[in-house]
Parts: sequence; structure tokens; C-alpha cells
Amino acid sequence: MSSTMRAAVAAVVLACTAPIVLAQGSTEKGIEQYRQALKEGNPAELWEARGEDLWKRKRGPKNVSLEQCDLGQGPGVVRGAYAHLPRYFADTDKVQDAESRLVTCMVTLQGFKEEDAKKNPFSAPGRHSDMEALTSYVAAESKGMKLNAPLAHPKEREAFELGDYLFHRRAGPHDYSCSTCHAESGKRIRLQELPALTDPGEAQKVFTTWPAYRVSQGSVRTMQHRLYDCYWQMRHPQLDFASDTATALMVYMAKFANGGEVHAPALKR
Amino acid sequence: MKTTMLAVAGLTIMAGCAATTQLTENERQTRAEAMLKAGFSKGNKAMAERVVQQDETQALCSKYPESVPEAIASRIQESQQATIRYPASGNLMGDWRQGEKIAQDGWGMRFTDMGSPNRPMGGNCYACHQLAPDELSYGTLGPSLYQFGKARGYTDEVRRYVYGKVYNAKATNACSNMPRFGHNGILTEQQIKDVVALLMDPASPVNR
Amino acid sequence: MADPMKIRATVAGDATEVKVLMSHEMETGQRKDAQGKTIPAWFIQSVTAAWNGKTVLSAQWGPAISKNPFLSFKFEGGAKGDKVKVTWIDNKGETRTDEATIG
Amino acid sequence: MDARRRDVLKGGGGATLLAVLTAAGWLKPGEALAQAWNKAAFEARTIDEAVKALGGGAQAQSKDIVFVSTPDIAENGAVVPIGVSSSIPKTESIAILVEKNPSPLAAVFSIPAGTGPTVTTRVKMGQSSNVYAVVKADGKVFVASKEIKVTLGGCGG
Repeated sequence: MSSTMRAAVAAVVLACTAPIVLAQGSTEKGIEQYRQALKEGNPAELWEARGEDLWKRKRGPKNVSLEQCDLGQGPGVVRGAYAHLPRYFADTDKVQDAESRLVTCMVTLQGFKEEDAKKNPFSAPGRHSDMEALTSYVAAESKGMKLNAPLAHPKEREAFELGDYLFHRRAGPHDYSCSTCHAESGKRIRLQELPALTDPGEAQKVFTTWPAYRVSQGSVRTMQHRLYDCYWQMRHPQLDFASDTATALMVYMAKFANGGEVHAPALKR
Repeated sequence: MKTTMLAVAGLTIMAGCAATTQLTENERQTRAEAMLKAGFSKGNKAMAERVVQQDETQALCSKYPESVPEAIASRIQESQQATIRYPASGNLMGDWRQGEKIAQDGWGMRFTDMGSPNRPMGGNCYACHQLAPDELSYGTLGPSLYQFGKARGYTDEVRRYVYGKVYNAKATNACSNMPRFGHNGILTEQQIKDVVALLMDPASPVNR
Repeated sequence: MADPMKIRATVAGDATEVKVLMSHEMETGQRKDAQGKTIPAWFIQSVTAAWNGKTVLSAQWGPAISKNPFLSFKFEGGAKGDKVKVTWIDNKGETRTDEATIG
Repeated sequence: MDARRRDVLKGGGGATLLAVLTAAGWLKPGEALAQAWNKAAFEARTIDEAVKALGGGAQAQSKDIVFVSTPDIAENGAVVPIGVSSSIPKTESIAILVEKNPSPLAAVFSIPAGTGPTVTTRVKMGQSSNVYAVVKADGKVFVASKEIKVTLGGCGG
């Protein structure tokens, strides 16, 4: 091949690749514009309001409100509670996240059967979930506070170790683990950036944004749903709501996210 | 023994403020596995079984999340290489247009879309790779495959490599993040050929 | 039963900015459920905003407005403590009115 | 109280509904509901048909209509923020239309005197498409358009 020809080929290659680089840059700019424009109003506020109403309303077989629920900061303290979850609770002798703790309160205070309290954790079109609303309210009461999930109790440390194991565990027809997508910085799936959840800087930014209103689902989704949905995409079975697996994974992630400010409920794709 | 000790040390450092690990590696595994199994109490039993039961490659790759020791890596690659079934006809090229559809399609094997005789599963290639330049929504978990064939040459050797890679990525990279599309029955022989064509046909948009 | 709206009205200079979030399915009538049955259309058709009894915005909407709709606009006048009232009516005849105090 | 109002309203059609509301002292006559929902415009299949049904004729391109807080790319077609601002004097109404939606008309806003000719809302888009803002001002009809790409954002499929 003559050198002129080679130069010509090189020019063609350049001409072909250059617009791609540009296109990618403008795609990212466009997405950023999109996210900025959405920030104006977050429908999650509708969930927060409904959650507050549910929290204060007398409900269940015992006809009492959740106002004496202990979310870890003492009975009735909602302010700041979400920033200190998941954590160990002596009365249940378990590590619990906000949602599994709300189930406990619905059972012990309001007299719901456990299976009823757990029945409808994720909304569907035309069917609200009380859990999504309550979690939105509880999370919003920690807005601006630094996440500080404890890791002092032996059961909290054990949950972390089990979470670590499960986070890296590959399985199923696609060989996926959580770490397939969430162990490396700067990667994306389609156009969605994937946070490296074991990187404190990134974990602090994202773990603290759940629950979030997801425009793709037209609803607030909670951390329990985020895990359920990840397992779905991982071609894993349906993860039980408020399972120990979910709690362990949350404790594991919270460890890296500690120190980040709570910005939940956020607004997401 | 040495690797176990290293793994434990690594975990301790990672755990940071959790001063010491409390569980032995065996305890951790036994408890985590039991916990996982208990968390799939609803839904499809066969699906749960397949996830609870790891194969050897999955178990080994899970054990060494950072980097798998060389000896184990070669053992995995050898066993996975042996799984690859090339088409009896010897023809590895299908239709790139079908390949593009497969690359766009992420349907299949989730608990809401477990498969159907009337609906082939997707390859979801764009989730992780750049392919045709018109598709702006591509992932970056895997390398860009834009101009794949053009850059490497449209040879039998490269076609065979691509077929094998899609069929079982672990044959050449032990703990690759890429699913084993042929080995795990995600894509059919014809679908893999179509994907090969997407990457290796000079007329494919990937090579334009 | 429809949930309350979230209305925020703030005055800056001569103008009052109103931002409204509404809780509504905004079902297009073109989607099918898991059984393949068409989900009937259900969407807000009209929205009215009033300040001191004066209409400051009115709108007609089709099913292409997003679920849990958002709306923002500005009007001249309005003072801290004044009320802004927003009403919507959907194609089933359901309606909801909420009020916010200008801050 | 709100519940009671809703009960009264249930099953009411446009005109009856208005009468009930007016009788209840809830709405003053002249409040926007006087206009019945423009079925023809919302069910029109093309931009031109929809504009015609809204009472407009030929549209003149205008640089005085701008899209604000409107992205070039939407990560999800279910929620696409659209803001339209008109600096055409005597702007009476602003309509938002999505060309490739089955029924292009998404919304039409009446802008009374004293209200700024800027509205922001969110629309659904089935696919990448031109979005039109049609403004009626002083009896004339003006238009501006913008292309918005709808992409797949996440895990796909």
C-alpha cells in the first residue's frame, strides 16, 4: 500500500470516528439537560405527603397510628432515623432497614399480621403501596443529614460480612453478581451510569438517594425495590421483600455510603 | 491456604471500622448461602434452584472477585473451551440485520419473561458495548465493538474467535463479565451466527 | 380517592411563580394489561388555577401528559399570604381542588 | 369536604358538571371550565388537523416562541419536560403537540391577561419526534418546533 493510500485510509477512519466522539459528548449533555429540567418538581413529594398522613392516621386492628414507632432513635422519633439505618434492634434481635422496621411497627403497634404488613411493598399502576409512601416520609425526615449506619454490634458486622459475600456472588444463566455492574467506576449500561458501590465517593452519592421517584415506573421506588429490580435484571429469582439477603446487602452498601448526605426521595430515570 | 489467608486479610482491610471479621470463610459461605436460599421463598422453584446452585466457574469467580489466580484461570478456560459447539455446517455467518435486533433486545430469562417457544431471547449487546454508530444508547461495561471486523480483518480465524466468544466468553477470559450465551442456552446457534455477522459482515453498520 | 396536589406558590418581584404536582395515573387508553385487555383511558382533562377568584391559567390536557403531572407558570401580582387555588377534572368526572398560600 | 364534592361530581358530564359546580358556588361562571374539552383536537391524528380543531389555520413560523427547560434527549419517553415561552404580543394560548404520538395534541393552555406567556409541563413521547409549540396571539397562529430524541436509558429490553 502506498503511503498516500495509507494516509487516505487513516483520514477515512478519522472521519468515521470523529462524529462518534462528538455524538457521545452531546448525548451526555442532552441527558444532563434532561435531568436538570426534571429537578423542577419531584412527584415524590406526593408520596411524602401521603406517607406522613399514613404515619399519623389510626389504622390496623388496634386502630393506632405509627407515631410511637421506634425507628432506632427512640419511640416516635422520625427526624434523623433514616440516616442511621439499617441497624440492629434489640426487640427483634435483628438488623433491620427502614422498611422491615416499618413492618415490625405495623405488626407490634397496629396489630397487622406480618403477611398483611408485607403484602404490598411495591405499587403497580392503579394500586398504591403504603410502604412506598411511609418510606418516602421517613426518608425525607433525614434530608440533608449525613448517613451514619452503625457497624458496631456483632450482628451488624456479621450482616456486613454476609453482604460482602452476596455482593460478589455470581450465579444464574448470565453469571451475574451485583459486582458485575457495580464494582468499577465510570461504566454505564446503555446510557445509565453505574455507580461503583464499593467506592465511598460514589456510594455516598447514590445509596443516599433511595427511595426515589422513577420516571420510568411512574412511582416512588424504595431500596428494597431497587434490590428486587437488580435481582430481576440479574436473572435471579424474585427476592423476598424485607429478606435477610436484602438487609445484608444494604448493610454492606451503607458501610461505603456512610458520610454521604441523605437526598431522598430523589428523582431518577 | 495462602490465598485463603490473603482473602481474609483483604476482607479485614475492606471492613475498616469493623475491626475484625467474626466469621470463618466456611461459616460465612454456609450462612450466606442459606440466607440467599431463604430469600427466594416465592416464585419459580427451578429458577431459584439454578441461582442457588452455582456451577464451578461461578463459584471460583465469586471467590476471587478482584483477580482470579492464574492456575485457576487456566483451569476454568480449559473446561469452558471444551463446551463450545461450532455449527456442523462450518458456516459461522448469519444475517447482520437479525444480529442488530438481537443486540438491541434484552428480553428473556427474568422472572417476568422466562422464555417462550415463540419468542427467542435477546443478546442485549448494547447494554454493554458500542456497536452500530447510529445507536447512541450503548453501555461501556465491555469494549466498543464499532468497526470490529474492519479493524481485525474479515478472516475465518476472527469469525471463529467471535463465535467462540459469544458462545462462551469464559473460554478465553476465565471470569469475564460477559454471559456465556451459547453454553447457557441464551442464544441459539443461528442467533450467535447472526451476531457474528453483525460484527464481521463488511455490510454491517458496525463496519461502516 | 384522589390524593392531594402539592402546590408551591412563591412571589418574587411582580410575579408569582406557581408549581403544581398532581397525583394521577394519566392512563392513555392504549396500554394493555397482563391479560391483554386494554386499560381504559383515565386522564385529567382540565386544569384551572385561580388567585383571589381570578383565573390565572386554564388548560385542557390529553392523555399524553405524563403520569403524576407537573405544571408551572407565572402570573403578575400576588402577595405573600394570598391563596392560589388549583382544580383538576378528569375524564371520569373525578375532581380535586387544593389551595396553597403564596410564600 | 373534598370527598363530598367529588361525590357530587362523579358521573357528571361537561355541562352538567359546570352547572353543579356553579350552583355549589364552587366555580364562578367564566372560570375555564366553560370550555368543554376539545375532543376533536385531542383525537386528531396530525398536527394540522389538531390545530384546525383548535380554531387555527395556517401557522407562521416564529422565532419568538422558544422552548425552555426542554432537553434535546429524553432518557425516558414517559416523562419529557417541555417548557414553552412566547414573546409574541397578546399571546392567548399555547398548545404543545408531539408529531409522532398517535394523537399529537398533548395540552393547550389559555393564557389570560396578566399571566406570563410561559408554561412548563411534562409529556409522554412514544419515540423520537418533533415537538411543536403552537401559539395563538391576536387571532393569528404561530409555530415553533424542536426535535427531541428518546433513548433507552437503563438495562434495556
